[in-house]
Amino acid sequence: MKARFSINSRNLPTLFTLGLFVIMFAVGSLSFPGFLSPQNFLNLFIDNSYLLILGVGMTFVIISGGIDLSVGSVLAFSTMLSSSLLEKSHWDPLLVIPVVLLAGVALGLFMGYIIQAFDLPPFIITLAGLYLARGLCYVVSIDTIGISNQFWQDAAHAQWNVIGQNFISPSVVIGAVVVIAGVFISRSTKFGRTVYAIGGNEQSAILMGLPVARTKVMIYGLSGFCSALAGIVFTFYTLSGYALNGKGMEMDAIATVVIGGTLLTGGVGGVFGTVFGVLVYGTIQILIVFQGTLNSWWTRIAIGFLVFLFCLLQRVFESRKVGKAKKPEAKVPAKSPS
Amino acid sequence: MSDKAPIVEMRKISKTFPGVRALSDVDFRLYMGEVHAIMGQNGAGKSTLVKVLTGVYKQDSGEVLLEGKPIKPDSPLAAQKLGINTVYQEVNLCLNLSVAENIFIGKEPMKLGRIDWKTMNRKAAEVLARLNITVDVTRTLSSYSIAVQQMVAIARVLDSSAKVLILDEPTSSLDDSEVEQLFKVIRKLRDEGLAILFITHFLDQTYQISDRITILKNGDFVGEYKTDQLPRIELITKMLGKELSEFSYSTNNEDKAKASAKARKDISAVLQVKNLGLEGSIEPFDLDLYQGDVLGLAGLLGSGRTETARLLFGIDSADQGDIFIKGKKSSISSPRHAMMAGIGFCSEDRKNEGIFAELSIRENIILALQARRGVLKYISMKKQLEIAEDLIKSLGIKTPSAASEAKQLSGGNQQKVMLARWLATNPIVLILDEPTRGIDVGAKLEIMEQILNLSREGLGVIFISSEFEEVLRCSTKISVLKDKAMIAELNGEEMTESGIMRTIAGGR
Amino acid sequence: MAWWKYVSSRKIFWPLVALAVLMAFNLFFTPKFFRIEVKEGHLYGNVIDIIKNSAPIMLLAIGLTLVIATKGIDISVGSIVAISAGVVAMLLGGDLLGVPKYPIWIAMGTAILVSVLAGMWNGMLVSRIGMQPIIATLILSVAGRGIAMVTTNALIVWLYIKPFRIYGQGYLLGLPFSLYIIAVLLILTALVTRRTALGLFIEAVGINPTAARFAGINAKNIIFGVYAFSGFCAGISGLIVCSTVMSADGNNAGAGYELSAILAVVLGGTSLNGGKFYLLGSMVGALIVQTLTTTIYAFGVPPEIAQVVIALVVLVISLLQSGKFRTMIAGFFGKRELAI
Amino acid sequence: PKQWVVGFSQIGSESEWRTADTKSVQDAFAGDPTFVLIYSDAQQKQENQIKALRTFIARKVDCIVFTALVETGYGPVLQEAKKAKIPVIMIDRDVQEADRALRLTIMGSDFVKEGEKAGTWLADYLKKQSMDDGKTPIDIVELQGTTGSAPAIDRKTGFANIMKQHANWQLTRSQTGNFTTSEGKAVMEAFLKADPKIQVLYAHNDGMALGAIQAIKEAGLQPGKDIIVIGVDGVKGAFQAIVAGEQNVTVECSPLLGPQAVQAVSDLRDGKKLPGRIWTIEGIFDASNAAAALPTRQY
Ligand SMILES: Nc1ncnc2c1ncn2[C@@H]1O[C@H](COP(=O)(O)OP(=O)(O)OP(=O)(O)O)[C@@H](O)[C@H]1O
Ligand SMILES: Nc1ncnc2c1ncn2[C@@H]1O[C@H](COP(=O)(O)OP(=O)(O)OP(=O)(O)O)[C@@H](O)[C@H]1O
Ligand SMILES: [Mg+2]
Ligand SMILES: [Mg+2]
Repeated sequence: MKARFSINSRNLPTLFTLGLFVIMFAVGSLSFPGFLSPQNFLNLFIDNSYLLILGVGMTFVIISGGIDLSVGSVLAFSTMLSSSLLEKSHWDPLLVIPVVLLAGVALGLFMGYIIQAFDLPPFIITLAGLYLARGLCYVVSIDTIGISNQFWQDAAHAQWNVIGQNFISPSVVIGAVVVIAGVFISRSTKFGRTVYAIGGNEQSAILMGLPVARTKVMIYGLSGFCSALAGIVFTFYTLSGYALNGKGMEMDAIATVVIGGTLLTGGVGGVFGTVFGVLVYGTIQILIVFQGTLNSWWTRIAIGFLVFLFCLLQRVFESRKVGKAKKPEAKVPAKSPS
Repeated sequence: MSDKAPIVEMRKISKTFPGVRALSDVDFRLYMGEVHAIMGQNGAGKSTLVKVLTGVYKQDSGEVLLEGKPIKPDSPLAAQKLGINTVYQEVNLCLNLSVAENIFIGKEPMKLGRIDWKTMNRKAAEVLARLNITVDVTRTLSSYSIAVQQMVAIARVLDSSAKVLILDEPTSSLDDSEVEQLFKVIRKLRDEGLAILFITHFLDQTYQISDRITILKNGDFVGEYKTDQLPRIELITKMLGKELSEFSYSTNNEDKAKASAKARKDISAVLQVKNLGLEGSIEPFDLDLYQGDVLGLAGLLGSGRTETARLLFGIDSADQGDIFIKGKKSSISSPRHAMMAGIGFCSEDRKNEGIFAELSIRENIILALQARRGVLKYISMKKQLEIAEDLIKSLGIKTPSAASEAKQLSGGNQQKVMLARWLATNPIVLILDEPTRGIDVGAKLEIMEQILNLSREGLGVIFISSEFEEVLRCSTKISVLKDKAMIAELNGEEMTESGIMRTIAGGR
Repeated sequence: MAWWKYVSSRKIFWPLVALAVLMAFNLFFTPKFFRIEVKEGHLYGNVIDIIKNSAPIMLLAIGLTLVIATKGIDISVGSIVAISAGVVAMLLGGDLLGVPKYPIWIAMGTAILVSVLAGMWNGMLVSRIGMQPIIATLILSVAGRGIAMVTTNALIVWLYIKPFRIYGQGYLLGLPFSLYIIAVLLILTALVTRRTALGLFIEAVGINPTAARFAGINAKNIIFGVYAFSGFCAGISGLIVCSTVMSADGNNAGAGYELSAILAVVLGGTSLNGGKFYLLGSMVGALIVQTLTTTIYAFGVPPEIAQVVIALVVLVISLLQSGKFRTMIAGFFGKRELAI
Repeated sequence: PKQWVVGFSQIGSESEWRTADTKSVQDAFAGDPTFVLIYSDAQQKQENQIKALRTFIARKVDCIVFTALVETGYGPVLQEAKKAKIPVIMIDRDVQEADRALRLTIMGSDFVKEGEKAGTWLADYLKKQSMDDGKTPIDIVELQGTTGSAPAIDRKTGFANIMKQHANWQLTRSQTGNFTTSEGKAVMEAFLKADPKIQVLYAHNDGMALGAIQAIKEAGLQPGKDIIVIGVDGVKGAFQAIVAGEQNVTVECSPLLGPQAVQAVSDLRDGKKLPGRIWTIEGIFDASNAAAALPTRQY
């Protein structure tokens, strides 16, 4: 009983995020006709599956105390690479997918290796990665490349009905699989727990004899994998490769992770939180579209304001929680003299 | 035993840090089935020797043999794989993980390719139970005190099937009962054939547990001795390089201090506390501290001594009660307020709450004084150096220069830096939470001497230590805590070890 | 080799080496890169351009250095630049005859004031509400651009006020005027942080916030202060940006500057993990970033591969700064002195 | 007539031109009470735009007006619109060939043509000034828009088409100025130092041209005389520069598509058939006509 409660209390930030998401969705439903529909809810997943996948990779990076600014560019690069391989080189889709994923992993491992081996700040190395991947996009082509490949077309147009006439796309399924895998890796594998340990205290993790060097490199490899996969999902979404895709998307990914309750200082948070972070981010965007009269510039102010409001509420709830949780914490270490 | 080949042999190990020769040509041998203590002053090179053995540092010269074969571990992980398990001096765990994970991470029980959390939690509770600790192992480690954390660090290495066990000052924040429990386990492991390297500054403990002693002094190898053939006084002389009697400390002095403090009782109270408390942290208590008083807080692990200190220093804000400083009611709602009112506080958790690892020793020392004077009244570099060097000298901080980074100091010397920081501010009331943690015999006496000196000059001191003996020696009166409440105040004749124990056992 | 040990252990040494390497490349491969002429009474050449064009980044880097030293980050500076530029342009007005609507000093003062307020907003979110710096400043980096556009009615405001040119385009004693602004601000900042205890407090807060609080430092106020100061620097930067092109573009003014400025600070030796900070290093970092850009323009790197070139140069410079990398290289050539 | 809800998805507000376009559409629809306009700004992100379109469909709007950020990638969502029986009208930028069956019509300008217009104007001008003998090389530098963006690619292509007809025109340098004034200026500064005999500057938008003009002045040269300055868009600043003799020409790319869009949607509601392509009327402005047009410029 006790154990269950304490696990819950560790998940509280995530639950707050979920609660706030529900409130936001409810406000939208009450304010706008057509907002409260199953399809509108499912659209959140259809439209954000790539962000969800990026977010899962980014969650690991941030929990380890690092950051990966290259995700948007790597996503763009994999859209370029896959469209170019499909349309210009006419490769088989079943070959293209692994090659693109491998390219993403390789880029990630490369950055991870430099960060780890030379003790350099992830911010700078992944910023270089951001430029590098973006530059590679232009090297592939500065034009957009439309994808006419049948497999991709099918993936893009497929709609699977789930509740009545409401549908999801294959990307949603891919996103779901990634989330489940992410949750599993973070909670139930040695790799996942080492990521948390590194984020908690890297020096301690080394002294505890954990494979810190290897794990750190792998974290960026994993993020590279997620970025590449998100790129493929993105091409299912847009059926094209475009060098300017995903500009600034790294900030979206970071924001969703952090809104989901993961601390940028590392060690605290989780994949589930990121799912809700993505939902909140998506809902903010839908709300603004439904509102529909904001000028471009007011749109930005509104997004800023909603993020602010959300984070503020989150902080208020969190400080309440800390205040209340203090009691049991202080009592536990007490023990009788022997 | 000694006719067998040693399991670990370190030959002519040397290690230099910029400006410091931490080890020069040190030999060390460890046999199976023995507890081997390394003794030496702060900065003698004990931790460095351990870190060379476990691959944290690479020696400049010399070689390490394990079971006769040369080894070159390049990381703690590599050492662990060779069967060398270590508890390092500073608690090196991950506060964000659960207690159970801290014990098992890296060697989690697996089931069907996934971590078996249930088994892990159960086993963790079992291991801790062997050390007589009952805590909720699913909670994050950060919710427990330093003492519990130290027990967890020990539990982590007990669990495995190692050949060599290294414990670098594992007992520095444990109370007697915990230490006894730990020793029971250590003896059992020794009898099972493990080789155990044990570092402590407590002479009693050394004699209780160790079979053999290696003494280091200033990075030099002094000698290796059988414990039962080395009288205490000789050990101290060899460690310090001088007779203990050279120290000015004497009981006589102490009595005088106590007497004079009593005589001055009618003078002014520097700190008075009325009904101060915080729900869930510490129950309301009263407290009077007069000029020259040293108030010892005695209690068992987790009895609420640290909480009392935190409340007085404004780290936690009380939800009831008042604090009077020199008779004036003061609202202390933050450490800054407390400091401005003339209170100083040395935290027990020097790594997380005390030391600025990347700042120089000079900066570490003058920081609180500077904060007290305000941003604009910058202390000139000359003055800073003067203050810092004065304190470095008077506290005997071992460092090549005041400009070295604090993280380069040995653990005990870091502790002295924290004390120096508060001494520099010239406080009215000084709260010391385990100030002697990790400090060598010589320095310990010096520090207690300092405390008594200060109290003679009119400073009020609140002294927290897990060692009753220390508390008794320093204090003019003692408050006993139990289960987050102050249960009694002991004065004069009542101030004996058995008096404290009786109070704890009997009270409430 | 004692001098070598001394010199190479200075924090500023390796950034300077990186800058020198970039310059040396231009010396050999970019024709006329170092030619400096006198035109219209001032110096004229690529090197002067580098100084002039790095001015906005340098200013941002001064503020960011302090923010980063407290273990924070401010990604809203680019947007604050746009706000400041927008405010000053609107107050000066786009009169073709060059008559300002309000006196120039009022316009500039207001712009800086607004920027400081923006910085204080960030500071409040981080220090009082306890939001994570990157998210707290993300809010203003998104909303700030909107605010900039609201101020300019989303139009580009062109200015024709001659005296206002001086800040971004003017020269004094042959050198760009902005250089003097930076010098003054830099010296003031250095004085205030190093001749008072402020610098020490900032570093202490960045290294160990809990210990800083326990030592009686008012960490909250310090954190609040550095963000406000960062806003101040961004405000001045905005004035220079506006004056350089004599226009205010709410959309594009200062866009992406935050990354360049952070890059400059880190290349200059200040760690993103907070702690010790190096103002001069940040200035060298800003020069590195700008030299790289100017080199790409002057050398004629095609835009399609410019990004790859930037990436590789940043990687190489970072490696140069890594002690581990130097040790490795030194081991490679068997020279021990290289390693510190 | 019955009230119609129109969803308008704009690609962003990256430039003054784009803002004028947005404002024009918003104002035009606001002027007609039988329409309710729902506006969405995609902030230069295709994914945001697709989300917006999907949200419009969820909201069951009567008609969608939208500008495509890139040509490719809108197939699936347009298919959904079609399934929901919502007509789609494009403005300014079209979708790719394959998806054109999914939209009713496109109105707007042609970036390639703009590049060609700029080239043709240059040829005429050089002839008039008898600066081009067909043999002596003419040194041209180019300030490109954001690498990879449609206007940058097409305006470059259009201008290159004309250059091919003039063997002595040579593009000595070409670099991106990201459509911004400050980068335009910085790039031009570097160009001027590397190559002092630049004769012509072709900038993919007026903003960069205006920045470059300042760089030219700082180099002690006279923009408009020593170096011919060509811009695209026709923003007010460019008109002022032409009047001041510092810029030579701007090729208009009109953003004022609102009234035409309202007309098209009304026609649609009335059941009229729309033409497959609606061209906007755009001019080219140089010293001969800029002064007259300046007072009427709205943006
Ligand atoms: N990383 C380092 N950099 C520089 N000097 C160091 C470093 N680590 C230790 N030293 C120095 O080496 C000497 C030996 O330190 P060590 O930690 O081994 O002492 P110790 O015997 O464990 O002392 P204590 O009892 O205080 O823990 C000290 O003078 C210390 O300042
Ligand atoms: N508000 C708080 N925030 C963080 N940690 C706290 C807080 N209150 C108490 N603690 C920690 O919880 C621990 C429990 O205090 P405890 O009752 O063990 O003090 P103690 O009697 O001094 O015991 P010991 O010093 O032997 O650990 C303290 O060490 C303190 O560090
Ligand atoms: Mg030690
Ligand atoms: Mg304690």
